[in-house]
Amino acid sequence: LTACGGTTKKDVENEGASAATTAKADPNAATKKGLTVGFLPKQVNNPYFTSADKGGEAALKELGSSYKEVGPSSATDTAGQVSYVNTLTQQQVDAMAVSAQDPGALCTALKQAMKNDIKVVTYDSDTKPECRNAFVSQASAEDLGRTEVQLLAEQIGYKGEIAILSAAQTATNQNVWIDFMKEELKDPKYKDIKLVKVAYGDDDAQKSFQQTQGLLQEYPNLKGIISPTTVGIKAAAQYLSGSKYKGKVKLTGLGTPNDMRKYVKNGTVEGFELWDPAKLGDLAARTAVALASGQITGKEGETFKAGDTTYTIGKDGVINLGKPTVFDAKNIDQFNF
Amino acid sequence: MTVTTPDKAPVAEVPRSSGTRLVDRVFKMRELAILVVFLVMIVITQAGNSEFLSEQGIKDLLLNATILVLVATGQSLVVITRNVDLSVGSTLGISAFAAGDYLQGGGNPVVAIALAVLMGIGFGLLNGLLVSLGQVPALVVTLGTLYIIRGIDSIWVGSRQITAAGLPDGFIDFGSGGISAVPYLALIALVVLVVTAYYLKHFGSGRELYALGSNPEAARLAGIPVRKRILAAYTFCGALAGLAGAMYLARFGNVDSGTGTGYEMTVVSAVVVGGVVFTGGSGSVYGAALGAMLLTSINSMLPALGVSSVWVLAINGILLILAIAVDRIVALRVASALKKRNARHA
Amino acid sequence: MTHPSDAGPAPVLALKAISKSFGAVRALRDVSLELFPGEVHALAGENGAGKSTLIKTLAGVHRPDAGQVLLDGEPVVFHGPGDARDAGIAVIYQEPTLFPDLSIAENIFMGRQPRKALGRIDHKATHAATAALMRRLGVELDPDRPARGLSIADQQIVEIAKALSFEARVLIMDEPTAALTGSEVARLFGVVRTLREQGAAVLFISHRLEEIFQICRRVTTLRDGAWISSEPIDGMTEDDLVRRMVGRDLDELYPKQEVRPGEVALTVNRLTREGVFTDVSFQVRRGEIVGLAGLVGAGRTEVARAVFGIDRWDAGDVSVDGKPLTNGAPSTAMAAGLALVPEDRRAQGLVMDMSIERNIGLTGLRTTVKAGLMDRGAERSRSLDWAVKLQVKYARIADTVNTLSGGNQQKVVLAKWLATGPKVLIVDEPTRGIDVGTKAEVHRLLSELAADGVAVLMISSDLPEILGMADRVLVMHEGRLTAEIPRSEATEETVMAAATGRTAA
Amino acid sequence: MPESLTRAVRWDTVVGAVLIVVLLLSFGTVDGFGNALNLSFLIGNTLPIALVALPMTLLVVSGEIDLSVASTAGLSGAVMGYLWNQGMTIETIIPICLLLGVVCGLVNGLLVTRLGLPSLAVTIGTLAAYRGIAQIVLGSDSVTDFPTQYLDFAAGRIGDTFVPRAFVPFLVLLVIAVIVLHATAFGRATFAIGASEEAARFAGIRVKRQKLILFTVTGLMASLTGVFWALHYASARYDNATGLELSVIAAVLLGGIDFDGGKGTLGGAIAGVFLLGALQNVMSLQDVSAQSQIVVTGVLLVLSVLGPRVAKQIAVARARRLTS
Ligand SMILES: Nc1ncnc2c1ncn2[C@@H]1O[C@H](COP(=O)(O)OP(=O)(O)OP(=O)(O)O)[C@@H](O)[C@H]1O
Ligand SMILES: Nc1ncnc2c1ncn2[C@@H]1O[C@H](COP(=O)(O)OP(=O)(O)OP(=O)(O)O)[C@@H](O)[C@H]1O
Ligand SMILES: [Mg+2]
Ligand SMILES: [Mg+2]
Repeated sequence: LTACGGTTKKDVENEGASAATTAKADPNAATKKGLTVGFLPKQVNNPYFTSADKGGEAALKELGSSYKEVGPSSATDTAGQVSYVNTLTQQQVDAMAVSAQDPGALCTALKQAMKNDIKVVTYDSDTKPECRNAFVSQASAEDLGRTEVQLLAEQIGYKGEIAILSAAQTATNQNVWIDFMKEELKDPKYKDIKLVKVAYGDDDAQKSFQQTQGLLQEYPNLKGIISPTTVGIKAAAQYLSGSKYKGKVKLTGLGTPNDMRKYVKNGTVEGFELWDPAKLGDLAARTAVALASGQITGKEGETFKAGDTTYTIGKDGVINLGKPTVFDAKNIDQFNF
Repeated sequence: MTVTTPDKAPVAEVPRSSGTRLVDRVFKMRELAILVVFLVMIVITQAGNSEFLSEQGIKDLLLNATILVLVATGQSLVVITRNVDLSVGSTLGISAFAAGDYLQGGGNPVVAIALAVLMGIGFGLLNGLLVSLGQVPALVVTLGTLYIIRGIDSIWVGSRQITAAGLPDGFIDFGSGGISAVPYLALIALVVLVVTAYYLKHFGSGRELYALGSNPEAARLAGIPVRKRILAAYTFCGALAGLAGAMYLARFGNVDSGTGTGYEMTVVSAVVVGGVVFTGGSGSVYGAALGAMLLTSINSMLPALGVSSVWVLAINGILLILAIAVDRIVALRVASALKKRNARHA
Repeated sequence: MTHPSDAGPAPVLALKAISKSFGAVRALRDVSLELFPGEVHALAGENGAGKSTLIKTLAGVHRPDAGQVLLDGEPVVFHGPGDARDAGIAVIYQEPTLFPDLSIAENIFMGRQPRKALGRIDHKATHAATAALMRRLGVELDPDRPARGLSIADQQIVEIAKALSFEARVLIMDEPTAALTGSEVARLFGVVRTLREQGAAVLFISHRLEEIFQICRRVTTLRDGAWISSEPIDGMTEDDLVRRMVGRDLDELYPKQEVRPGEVALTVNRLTREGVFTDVSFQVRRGEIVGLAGLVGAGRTEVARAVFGIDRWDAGDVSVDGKPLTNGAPSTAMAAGLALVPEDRRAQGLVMDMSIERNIGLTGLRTTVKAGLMDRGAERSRSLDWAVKLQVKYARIADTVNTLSGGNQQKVVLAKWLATGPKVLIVDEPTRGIDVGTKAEVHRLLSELAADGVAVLMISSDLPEILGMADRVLVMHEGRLTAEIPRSEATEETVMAAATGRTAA
Repeated sequence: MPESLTRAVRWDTVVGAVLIVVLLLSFGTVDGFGNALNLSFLIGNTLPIALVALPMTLLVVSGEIDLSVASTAGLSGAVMGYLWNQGMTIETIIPICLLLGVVCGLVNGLLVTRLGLPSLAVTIGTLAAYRGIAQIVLGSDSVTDFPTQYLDFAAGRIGDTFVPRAFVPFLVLLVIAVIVLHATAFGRATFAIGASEEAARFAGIRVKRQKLILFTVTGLMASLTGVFWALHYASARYDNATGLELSVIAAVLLGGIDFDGGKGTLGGAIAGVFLLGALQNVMSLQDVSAQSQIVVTGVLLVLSVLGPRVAKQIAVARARRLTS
């Protein structure tokens, strides 16, 4: 069918992707000062990103470079995010740290930026690998997916129906995590656990709230919910704590200690996890500076020092922050973010 | 000054024609059609999932509808005057945050609610003044204030957020508690609804809202204080959006700078589905409230029936169109039947 | 200024040296007027003379640029229509001002419904009071019916009922009878006489001079916004009055030319629209003017609408020059050479926010096109031609039609349709609200058109007009054609008999 | 009031003038604004709004509105991604997507004209429905690997100039739209319908057919925008172009199009679109936060309706002084 002269997916695949890493890394190069690094989160005013970017700001200050933050006010305004990439390009920043709303949509603009000699680091949410120099991952997707299942399984005694409450259906990181959760569930020790449904609350408090209600009505025997999104887990917790299911249906996932403190204390939630977003921002900033200073180029195997830790760049330019922290009634009061 | 009716019954010699009764019925039917759709959907859902109408289920249904019912009630008043207030979502968001901020600082819940309502009144007044004094299209002005209020909200709130942890327990419990299956919030909404409906039907100024929506020029000639009434409608709408903000806070315990974004579409849908006509002059707040119930309930019914959330949006939209279309077809049928029976009033 | 000589009671309401301009248009120049209790005072003048403007000034709708309004001899300033109403002035405006979504009862009592305890509306009493008003006017309109869909005539009746319900000291009526037929007018006059006897002052506007002579005691004439005279009507003739209004002698009012009818142009065969009209058949020949008479609500307008394709018919057929028309398609009717000057000029005849030029141009969208684009030059000259031919009074052809006086608006509607060069012209109440001078003009025009071979179907509630102009009179009663009367036999009696269903025609 | 004065205070002229002033000022004073790359960004990112604004202006002039445009765009992008994944040729896919847009528009139009439903209500419904169908079609997929020559066309510019390649076809569409609205019988009839539907019908204008055409064309243009969007951002997702309708409406309103119908010019609408686009670009370059930009948009909208009123009042007052 492709013979009639049109272009199909196959033809494109045959073109082959060309990774462009031209320069060579010089691990001993001096850390440049006076650089400008622009942070472009998925959404400004989002508490999670604000903490992350604050971490980046502190790191840059320490390194003697300057920080700026721009970004759209809606987490689904991809076109807005693209135009902010353009803006940063126009402003000739030295590097930018981007949390991509969409793995593909930013590509043209980001490549344009890299062509203009701007280093691009993605953090929290990645783009396609060829559209950035490096990705700072909050924790390996595998770790996150698997540990959340482990957490919940323990809470429900390795038995019963569970569901997942995700954000938007298109959220890349969510989908990767969910895939790993399903992988983990294949382990025979979870044979009595059944994943009955993945629901989507679109990171909207009210929608997540109603999705939780729906889950509980549809599956009266539901024993636990995993919500790998800070908005979702909060809404689910608020619903559970005001309903008869409080304490009976377990809830875990990704949440911030400040959001969840109340629900941990009132017994709605036993434990949940998260990385420290400030550390994520910190590492993103340091990676950006290292790139701009020429210490790394983003190739697999390169190493660089950020603070006291030495990080090694993994496959496809991915840098892992480390394992997430699990919060529960015992330790939650030690955290404030 | 009260004009009393003479005691003798002077109406007697004008028998109400069958046509009139039919007209009456059509008007009642407008809401009836939605009510029937609503009940049918409830029954289907209950048949598919017996948990749906459990005590918790009913409570959830009512709670979900409460906030939308309040805002839709206010909105219908504005729509009846042939205007619209698109800024309700922004107003809801900012007043919810104001109330939350005050409560987090250790404030009194009653004062917090009052604060939210006052805030709503303020923005309602702003809209009302711009629309009525400037005599400019409400759609544009309130789209403008939608952005302005949202912007102010974002600048003021920044990345701060109110979480349940910072709020008094009593306030949060009030948000989810109730008398058996009937939540307190739903009771408040019900009272507001009934009082508003009674006012619209039985008070001169309420009827004048319909009059000026039906024909603004004629209203001016009839000596109706048009600007004052429009201002009042907007203020009331703002006040209810503010109240809804306080309730949102109590219900969800969670407010940030994005709260209420895009809410205007939901509210407008509810009002339209409820049969309040956008060109003003007709419709009732009960209809709008039913529309609100229908819309929020769909969002609970589909998950309860186990419909994948991938399908929810599409089904939602199609149901919305069906609801309006059925309403319209019924109205058309009856009108043509009426025309044939009632060729002329002779 | 001449003051009325009879030293009766003091005037309840007076205007002193009032001026009012709209932009460059000076609608009123130094006009004075006195209204005495117990008199019916006529206000006469051509279209655009400033009558409605004067009334709106009295009613507080417009603020005069100069001059004073005196109430019981005291100068007052009305800040809005509400103020005037509170002062006991009730007004029927030229164009009905109803709330379509509200019931007739609410329309009448809006803002002053009978109240119960706590200021609640007494719906029952409102209903009863409305029913009583309807009885007084002798019409059977259901008080609970919404005003939407009322015919113009019924709307006018509701307006009259509203004005009466005020029990006002001053009643101002701007062409209240324009849409009414004889019996309703008679009814209205009966009521007005009662009011007059009760001491109310009535200001009455009509372009039907016989009505002025029937009910008024004094008449004030305006011309081009200026006051011409105020004088008792006794001893005046219609010609005197016309001369004051127009400033010259009038052409013959019904300049009917004798024509030999030609081929059949319009054939309407057993046309039925369920519940509206039944089994209507007639023909109109080239060169013929056929009058369609009947009481208000007989269904004449509905027949015209169906023939032109605005409404669909349920049975029967219509053909022009032997070619059948498509059901419910005005565009094909137009293409076949049909034109309809509709009854309601504001809603149906004109796009009020568009210019005169564009309004007239609207019927020529198919013809004033060059290479797919609008030929603006052709459009303008076509519009100008007809505006001038019909003597529309306007400042610039690019002005929107809502700045025109009612009569001039009507002329624009006529112009718009005559510009299509129709074979069959249906005119529905063509001279409603048009002054005598123009009326004669319109009649002459219709006559000439007929002479040129146009088939004219004229619907009118003005019986003298029908009798004066028609070659043949068709009469409708309750949705059926009840009589066809040749010119020679058509008299008020024969037509009215058929119209009220008392006939065996 | 002299004619020149009336014309001068017409709002669309004012918006056009403001746009020119903003552009000139920005060239002089804003770093990074004037270079070709930035201008191409500006135009490229504004194009989707401008594309939809063309038919939307006509539709609004006729007294109707279509809120489902963004969803139609999203749907056609989603279908494009889906079919592409199925291995169809892009040359077949694009016409299919456009046809889909025609169907979407037709559905809106039929619901409005045949059933006599208010377009606001109908298109709020189809806004959800079309987006929902897009979600069913593409789910969580995100398709990015469209052929380079198409991506380049949608995102690239002509040589080193500031003109995006896709701008030229847009200009052609703009010219066509201007001619249709302002110089043809169809456009004249559109204004008449918007100002008074009944009077238009009595003048023999085929109101329903014309509205149906307008809705259909709007659907077509929306799907074209959806295809453009997916190629421009090299990403087909079901939630592409979410919220675009509000941007379009804000811009069109700013350009002086009256939502009661019957008034407005395409020039004004397009000036409104690019004024908002340019302001956003400039404000971003000047580090004005997204939040403050929202406020500016809001204030502009309010001014856009208050402005003409004030101007008119001044004109009337002046005329009064002249006559007296
Ligand atoms: N709102 C307005 N704006 C501009 N011009 C107006 C306005 N109202 C009336 N005019 C002009 O004022 C003049 C007087 O109009 P008016 O309506 O008072 O005439 P009229 O005597 O009532 O005529 P008719 O018998 O046709 O009703 C006309 O030239 C008219 O065009
Ligand atoms: N625009 C309209 N929309 C709906 N119903 C209408 C409309 N115009 C008239 N009617 C209804 O149609 C019926 C007859 O119409 P109408 O009174 O116009 O008849 P007519 O014989 O033409 O009277 P007229 O003497 O006023 O021309 C009435 O019941 C009226 O309410
Ligand atoms: Mg007049
Ligand atoms: Mg009639």
